[in-house]
Amino acid sequence: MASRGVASYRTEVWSDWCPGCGDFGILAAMQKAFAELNLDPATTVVVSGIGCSSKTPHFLNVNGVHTLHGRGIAFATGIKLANPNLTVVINGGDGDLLGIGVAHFVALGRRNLDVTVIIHNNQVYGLTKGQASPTLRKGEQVKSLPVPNLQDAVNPIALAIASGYTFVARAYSLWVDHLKEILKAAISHKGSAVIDVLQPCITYNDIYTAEFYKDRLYKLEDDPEWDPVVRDPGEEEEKKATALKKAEEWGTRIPVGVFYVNPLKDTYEDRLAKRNPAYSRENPPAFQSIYSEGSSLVGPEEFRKLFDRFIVKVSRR
Amino acid sequence: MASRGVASYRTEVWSDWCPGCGDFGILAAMQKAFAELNLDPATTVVVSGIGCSSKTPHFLNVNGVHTLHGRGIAFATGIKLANPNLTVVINGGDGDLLGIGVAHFVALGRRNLDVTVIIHNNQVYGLTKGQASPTLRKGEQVKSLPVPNLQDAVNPIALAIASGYTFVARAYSLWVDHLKEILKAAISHKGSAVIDVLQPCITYNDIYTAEFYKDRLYKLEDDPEWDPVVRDPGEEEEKKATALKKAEEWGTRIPVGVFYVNPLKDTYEDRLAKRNPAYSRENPPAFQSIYSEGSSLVGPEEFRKLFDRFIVKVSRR
Amino acid sequence: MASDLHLLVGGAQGSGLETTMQVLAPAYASLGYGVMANREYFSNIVGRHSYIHMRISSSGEPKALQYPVDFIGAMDAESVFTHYDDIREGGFLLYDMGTARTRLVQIASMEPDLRNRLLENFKKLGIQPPTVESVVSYLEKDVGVNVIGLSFTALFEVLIKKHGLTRAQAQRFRSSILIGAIAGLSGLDREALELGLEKRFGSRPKVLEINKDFVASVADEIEREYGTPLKLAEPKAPYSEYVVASGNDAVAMGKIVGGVRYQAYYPITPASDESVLLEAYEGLKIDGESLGSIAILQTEDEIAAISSVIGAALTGARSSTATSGPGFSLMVEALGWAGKNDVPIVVTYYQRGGPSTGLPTRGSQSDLLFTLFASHGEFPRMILSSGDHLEAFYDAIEAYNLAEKYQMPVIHLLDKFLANMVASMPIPDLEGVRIERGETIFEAPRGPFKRFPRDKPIAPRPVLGSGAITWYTGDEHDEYGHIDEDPVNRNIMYERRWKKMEIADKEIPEEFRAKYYGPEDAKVLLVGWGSVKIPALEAIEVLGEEGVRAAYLHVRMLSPLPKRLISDVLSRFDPENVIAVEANYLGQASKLITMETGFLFKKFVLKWTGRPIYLNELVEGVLDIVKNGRSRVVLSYGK
Amino acid sequence: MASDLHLLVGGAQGSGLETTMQVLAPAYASLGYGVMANREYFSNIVGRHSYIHMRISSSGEPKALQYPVDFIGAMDAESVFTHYDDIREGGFLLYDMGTARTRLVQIASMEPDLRNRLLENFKKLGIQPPTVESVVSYLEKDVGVNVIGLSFTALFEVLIKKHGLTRAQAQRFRSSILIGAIAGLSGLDREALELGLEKRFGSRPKVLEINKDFVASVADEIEREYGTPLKLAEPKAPYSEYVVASGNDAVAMGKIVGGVRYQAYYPITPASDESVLLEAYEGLKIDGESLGSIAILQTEDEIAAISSVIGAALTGARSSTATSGPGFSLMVEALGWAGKNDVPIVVTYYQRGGPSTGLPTRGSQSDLLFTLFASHGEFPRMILSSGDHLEAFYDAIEAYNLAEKYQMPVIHLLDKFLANMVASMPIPDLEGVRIERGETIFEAPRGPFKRFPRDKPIAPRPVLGSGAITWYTGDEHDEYGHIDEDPVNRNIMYERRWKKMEIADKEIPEEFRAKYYGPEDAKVLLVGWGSVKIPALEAIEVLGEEGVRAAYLHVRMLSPLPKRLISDVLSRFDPENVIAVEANYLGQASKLITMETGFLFKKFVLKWTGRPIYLNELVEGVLDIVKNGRSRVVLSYGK
Ligand SMILES: Cc1ncc(C[n+]2csc(CCOP(=O)(O)OP(=O)(O)O)c2C)c(N)n1
Ligand SMILES: Cc1ncc(C[n+]2csc(CCOP(=O)(O)OP(=O)(O)O)c2C)c(N)n1
Ligand code: SF4
Ligand code: SF4
Ligand SMILES: [Mg+2]
Ligand SMILES: [Mg+2]
Repeated sequence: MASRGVASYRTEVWSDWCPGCGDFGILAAMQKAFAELNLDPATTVVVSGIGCSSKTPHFLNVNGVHTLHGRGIAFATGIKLANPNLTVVINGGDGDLLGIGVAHFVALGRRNLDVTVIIHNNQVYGLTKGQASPTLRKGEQVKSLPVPNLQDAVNPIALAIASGYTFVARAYSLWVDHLKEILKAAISHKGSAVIDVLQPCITYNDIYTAEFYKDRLYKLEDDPEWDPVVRDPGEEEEKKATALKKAEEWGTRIPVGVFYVNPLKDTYEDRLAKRNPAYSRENPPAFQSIYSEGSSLVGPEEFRKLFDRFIVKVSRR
Repeated sequence: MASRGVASYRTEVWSDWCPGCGDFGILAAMQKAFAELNLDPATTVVVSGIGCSSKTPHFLNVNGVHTLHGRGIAFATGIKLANPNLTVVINGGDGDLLGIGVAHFVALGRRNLDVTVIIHNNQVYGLTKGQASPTLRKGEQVKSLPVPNLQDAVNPIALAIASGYTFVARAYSLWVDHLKEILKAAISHKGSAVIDVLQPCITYNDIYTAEFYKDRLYKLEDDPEWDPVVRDPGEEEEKKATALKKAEEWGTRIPVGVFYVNPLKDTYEDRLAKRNPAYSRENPPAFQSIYSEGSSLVGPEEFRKLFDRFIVKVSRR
Repeated sequence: MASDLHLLVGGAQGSGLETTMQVLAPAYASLGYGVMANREYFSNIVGRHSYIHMRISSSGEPKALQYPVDFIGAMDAESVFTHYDDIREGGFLLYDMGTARTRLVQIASMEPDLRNRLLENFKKLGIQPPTVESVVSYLEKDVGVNVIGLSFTALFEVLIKKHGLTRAQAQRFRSSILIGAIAGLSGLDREALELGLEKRFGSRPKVLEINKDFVASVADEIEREYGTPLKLAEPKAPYSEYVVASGNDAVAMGKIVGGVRYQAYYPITPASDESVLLEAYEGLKIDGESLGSIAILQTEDEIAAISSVIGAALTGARSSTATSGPGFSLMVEALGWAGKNDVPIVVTYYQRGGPSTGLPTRGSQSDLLFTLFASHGEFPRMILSSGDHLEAFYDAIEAYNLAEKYQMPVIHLLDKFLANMVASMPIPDLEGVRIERGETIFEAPRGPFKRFPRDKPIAPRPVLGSGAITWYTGDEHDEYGHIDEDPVNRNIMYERRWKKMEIADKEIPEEFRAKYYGPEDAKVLLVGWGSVKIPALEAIEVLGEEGVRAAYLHVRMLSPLPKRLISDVLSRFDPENVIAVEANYLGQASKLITMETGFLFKKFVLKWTGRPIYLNELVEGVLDIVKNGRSRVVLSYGK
Repeated sequence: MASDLHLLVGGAQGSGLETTMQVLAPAYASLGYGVMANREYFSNIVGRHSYIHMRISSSGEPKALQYPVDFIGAMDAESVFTHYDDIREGGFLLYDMGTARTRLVQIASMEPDLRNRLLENFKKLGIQPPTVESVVSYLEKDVGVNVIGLSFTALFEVLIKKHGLTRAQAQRFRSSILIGAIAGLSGLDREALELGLEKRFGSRPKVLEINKDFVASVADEIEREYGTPLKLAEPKAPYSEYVVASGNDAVAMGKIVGGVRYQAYYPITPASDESVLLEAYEGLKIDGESLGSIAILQTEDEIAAISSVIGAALTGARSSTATSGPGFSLMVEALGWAGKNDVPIVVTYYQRGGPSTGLPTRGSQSDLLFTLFASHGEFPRMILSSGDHLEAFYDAIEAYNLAEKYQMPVIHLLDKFLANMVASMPIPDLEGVRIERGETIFEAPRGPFKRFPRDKPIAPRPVLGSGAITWYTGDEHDEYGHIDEDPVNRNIMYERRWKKMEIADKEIPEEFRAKYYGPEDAKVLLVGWGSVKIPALEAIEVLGEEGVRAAYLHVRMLSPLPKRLISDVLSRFDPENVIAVEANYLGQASKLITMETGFLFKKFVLKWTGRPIYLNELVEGVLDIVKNGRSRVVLSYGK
């Protein structure tokens, strides 16, 4: 198929984010990444939760499923399992994915389903007017909090690694091309990928501003020694430990880039296909025929065979 | 107050666990620990979720709140915050605390509220007849599964550390006295404590049996070098990393004991009291008087003062 | 010879009690008898009292359970104490003589309430001190029960010696003793008995062999000693085959026939057995060939279950979840999203005793109004409720059809009674089963697609991956599925959703949605839904025999409610003679009918102990109303 | 001079629109006028169209909003286009001349639906091409609107020069222009205006100072140019003080007066403003002294919020949460636990447009039946719904009282309309406020305690930490709160819970729960609940003037429903003249009344666009029914 331009991934829907919002950068990076990967819009599905960030699907000219607060991953799980041929990307806010939806976030890591999760990490609940999100640190008081935040921040990288994600990265929404590259790698990765995108909320977050990030961010890949990829099962723990340590760095210097990749672990789809060979990409559950001429594929004969254990023949004695 | 005997912490309710269930060991350890700490039954509250394990409160002669599946921590949070004078212990299954309830599990770590969580880790959903729980490993097929489990296990120790718990331990339900000691330390610890208790389910778990554990378990404290306690803020990351590494050990040798303790982090109650000095153990919200002689403490005068910003005096001009 | 045999077998949870049902049900069915069996158990894995209550009917149909029974088999002392008054005069009690000296007060597993009540009863009856022995002797002498004492230990010794078992192994054959005794007393054909044993133990030849031998020896022994006093009349067998299955099983089979391709669930009683059964069928294999594959996922919670089901439904897979009250309570937010987005999902909902955790292993019909209004905001949904096993099977299929045809969530409302009761039902009419997928489209023109055209309430539904590009959102949407807050569009889209309900109400025959059973000139009308059908159908017969001409109006579809038909039927009766029969407190279906028709119910027979409504108490309840003018009878039979 | 002034101020979300309301409301109130102001906005933070709709009434009472208005202040071009037909003949339009050339098709932030509709309208009206200029000129010439064009840029220049502001800073004074213009046209007393500005900017002296100067200069300028054509009649001021607050504020104040000691919440529109306000009051400080402390927790989700509230309530703290539909949908499981365990919790529920995410920043009354039946199983709960700000304040207190007296969850059902509308209300009667804690006990005898005695439906409730040892469980329980599955106990405990509802229904005066407004000999009856009260009370007056003698029955407590009073009132009217007025599709309260009384409603005035019911359309709707025989009128006024 001819390759598609970036423009073809845009819709006419007006992006109603605040001018200057970091979400624009994420959207742009997605469009670019989709174009460079030449994703078929018809077999690409962007799933989101609820929040400023979760409006993303409406601005992308691929299938969009804008779900419920915190439930993007859960919806996406059904989509991907029922039709593993679809390319599935999940967008959500930090509140969405790491607060109300954290149970699904952890569960996805345990499954290694082949989908990509993009966390719009702005440290606030944007769409509900700036309350503290789970990534805001203790003692911090962004603009609209009447009192300082008392809860410790969750570290998305650490949580992702503890949960079992096999591609874990951090990016910055204003570095669109860098994010785009990570996105491409994440989408191409076989397994659950997560990208923690630092995303300035210019309306409510007066702490983690573009100004704040400007001099602090650096790229992991600038260190030629940095190798986040597990190339041998024996390396797994070591690589995880290194990534976790890096993830703690949050001060004058903040790393972005790929923290951890494990291409060796089987995806959930693979596990399922191994257990049940009838499950396959060639004949995904969603597209299987279940009837012919109005009748079920399970007719009288099939019924008797399938449910033999329940059937009792009556014989008068 | 005179010290209370173990027997005084027992109720007459029949424990209807399967004979030989590991839960009996946990119950016994709790009774012993409560006795040795001489806890006042009237100010002690045991909160639980739903599951075999969550029946525990009925067998303990202290206040018992047997809540909903996965919600023990959430109920306990309100209890403790409204009356910080209460000693609060939470019992739940691995499904309860790490599956359906994992959002609360993570949130508690972020708060470091001064409560103790006991995970009855039997790798199955006992009370619903033996399905895989989040701690069952991939590929394993315990008794009542028709097909092998495809999801990776969550590591309670790693998740607890990633979430911010300040006391993290593992114990074995059949080593009652060892568990009791850990329990005492956990309850005495100021902050969120979690104990991952390996608990054989003799009815449904034919993999992780007492037989299985017998030759594998060893105590961390048997290594004289082992020191899980953070004694200086600078040590925190180091101690966490060591604990995480230990937590991965699950093969011919499985460690039990205290993995990580950080007594330096302030509890949620402390944080709250610091922000709002009117919040205190001396005058906990639950016991504050809110009225006198049927009238609110906020009378006409107090109303005018409190809500001054909303009040407008009418003056004809 | 009796036309029906009523049995009760009691013992400790985890002691193999279910085996009796699993062996006897197919055994009797293979002879053409109708079988119905219920299992009552605590929310407990091992140790609490449990029992199987069974009826074997020469009518050839599975019929309603009732008390007192003809035979009680007590595996332990607790069963004797618990059920001492459930047995009819002239009935049989089998017990283990090894328990004879056991005293009531020693039974730790018995709940204090029952123990205290029994202590009082036994005191009144002069049974002092209450031991198995004293109770048994009272039953024998004062009630006229035939008591059969066996030494279970002695029987186990035989097993140990003859088959080289350990004592622990031998103990597992406890239920075999009862099966043997029942087979003996009822003169059960030995081949049929072997068939029953094969159904149960076919995969374990060694156990099967021992059982065949052991059960037959007990049966022969008993028959020799007592004859066959419980022999049944020849069955009038209308069927040449039966499906012997629980409601959970029947629904799972229906789902498979209906083409389920995705099911997600979180374990919960009494729903998860259905999903676990589906798991075993994930490969849909017949003779090594696969008909397809069902993707089944055990999720982290019920929110994830329903959310993933919606996702799967968007891809075109027939998708469902199965749950019970607490699980459904967590699903209501997502239910609204499905309703808002015209997504065809099926929620199989097995009601248990509420509120909250309630009586988690007991039944109820207390969630109707909840399911009808669950989730914030207003959107249409369908509610189907099955009256018996066969209806449950068909409804499981129909639920998918309706969901896809009318593009809305369908709740298939069952209860623990049906879920766990095992019945013999005829092989369903599979030729008659239709699969209707409405406007579901698997190949669509490429590009953005108007999924929600203003002028088509039921519109083409290209699935994800079909070629079309579609958008979905929980916000109010425009025709493409994008967010739209415009008030004019809002009115159109809101009405568009409800229009589907109007269409459904016109198209789905009212005769399918409600059915009148009984004589046209009946004077008394019972109105019920769900598994009330089972005792109600027989109750109107019994009432007829008692001189009360009664009919039963069975409501199978609660939404859209067939209100014209219902109003018609109701208008033919004196309101004083219209009785709502429900397993709940509020009379929920009656309230719904009032809401829709204005007809105010005045008479109620209700039950909420978590035990099924038994034929005997239902008849008595109705008579109490009709003869004594009572307006509200609360039933409470059953341990 | 008019008795009422109707204003509308439009602009982009995030451009300081709220300031107009926050300044003008107290300003007018300080002169004795009644004020009511609504804010409409998209689910958006910056950029979408938003507006304040306000009424200032010389009656001294906050009165219903209506269209068309006397004055529109357009901060931007979009406001001109959007509201061009909301202004009365002879009314005033103020706009920014800088936008004159802006064309309709350039407004990216406008939803396509509206844009297309406007394009069509303007075409019909011959306004081609539609620009601000052409629309304004049409209004001036064809409608008779007085147009005031100002150059905002020029005004900003003044600010920049005079006060040394940057351009960006100057832009933030956009709303001040509108305030000034309104003050000018209505001849608002300048001291009152300053008071308004002080209320809003008191904490930022510099901004206050500039504003005082700038607003006054605009006001003077306008007054000089146009006089005071919108001058209001002298207020008949019955009050010497007002509380000027939103519904969210009123409820928060009520909670504080009511003694809230624990509130947990998860952010959600339109509920979280209440909790955020409470957070600011956590220290309850007066003159440096603290009255106590409120523990407020922002939780990880709504499940945790309500769960922790139940936990806190068990300790004796008055505990509540505040949420909206999606949040409540997640709370229903825990609600059942509270119901099962006699726990006094309060859920403040602000209804917004559903289903699902729906119209998250708009209002509705579509969750009544959901709240009534939410959660599996059956248990009693109370539902209070407030009709206006003052009721909301009192009900917030009463909710705690009822919860503790009757030991059950109380749902305080409000809506976004009330939540966000700002009104001037009198200082509540605090002497009249009673705190009643029922059987709550803080010091109890030590040891195990029978929390649920069979014979006392409302029993002593020793809190955790009181000395007593108590147990709670979601399972059916015995008197001590331990699990109990016994059928006899089950019946007793189930009835015991419902008995509380019977007692409540006897004790709580029906006159509190529903109120009849209007002439005794009315011919037409409107029946409504919640914020319908505001337009309905005035509508019956207007209808009276139109020759239709109408009355309004306001239902304040939906559970227990005061059915005797309601039936009484209904029986006095011809059913053809009884009209349900509700902001939903189903007529939910009317359905509830049918369910409880059998009275079938035939006439409806309904609205579900998410915008409030306006006085004018309500009156028209009723007339359409009464005069034209329509049975169902669907309202849709408002942008
Ligand atoms: C169940 C539920 N609770 C609350 C809300 C209200 N809500 C809407 S957006 C949002 C938070 C958004 O924060 P985040 O996920 O961080 O996304 P952001 O807006 O910052 O991109 C909340 C709480 C909701 N829609 N549903
Ligand atoms: C919302 C909800 N979903 C499901 C259930 C059913 N349920 C009861 S116990 C249980 C699992 C128990 O497993 P676990 O938490 O590991 O405890 P265990 O029984 O193993 O001690 C489940 C799923 C429930 N009670 N509530
Ligand atoms: S509120 Fe923050 S996150 Fe939301 S659109 Fe505005 S800048 Fe972006
Ligand atoms: S099922 Fe397992 S966990 Fe539950 S009581 Fe029995 S042995 Fe214990
Ligand atoms: Mg955010
Ligand atoms: Mg478990």
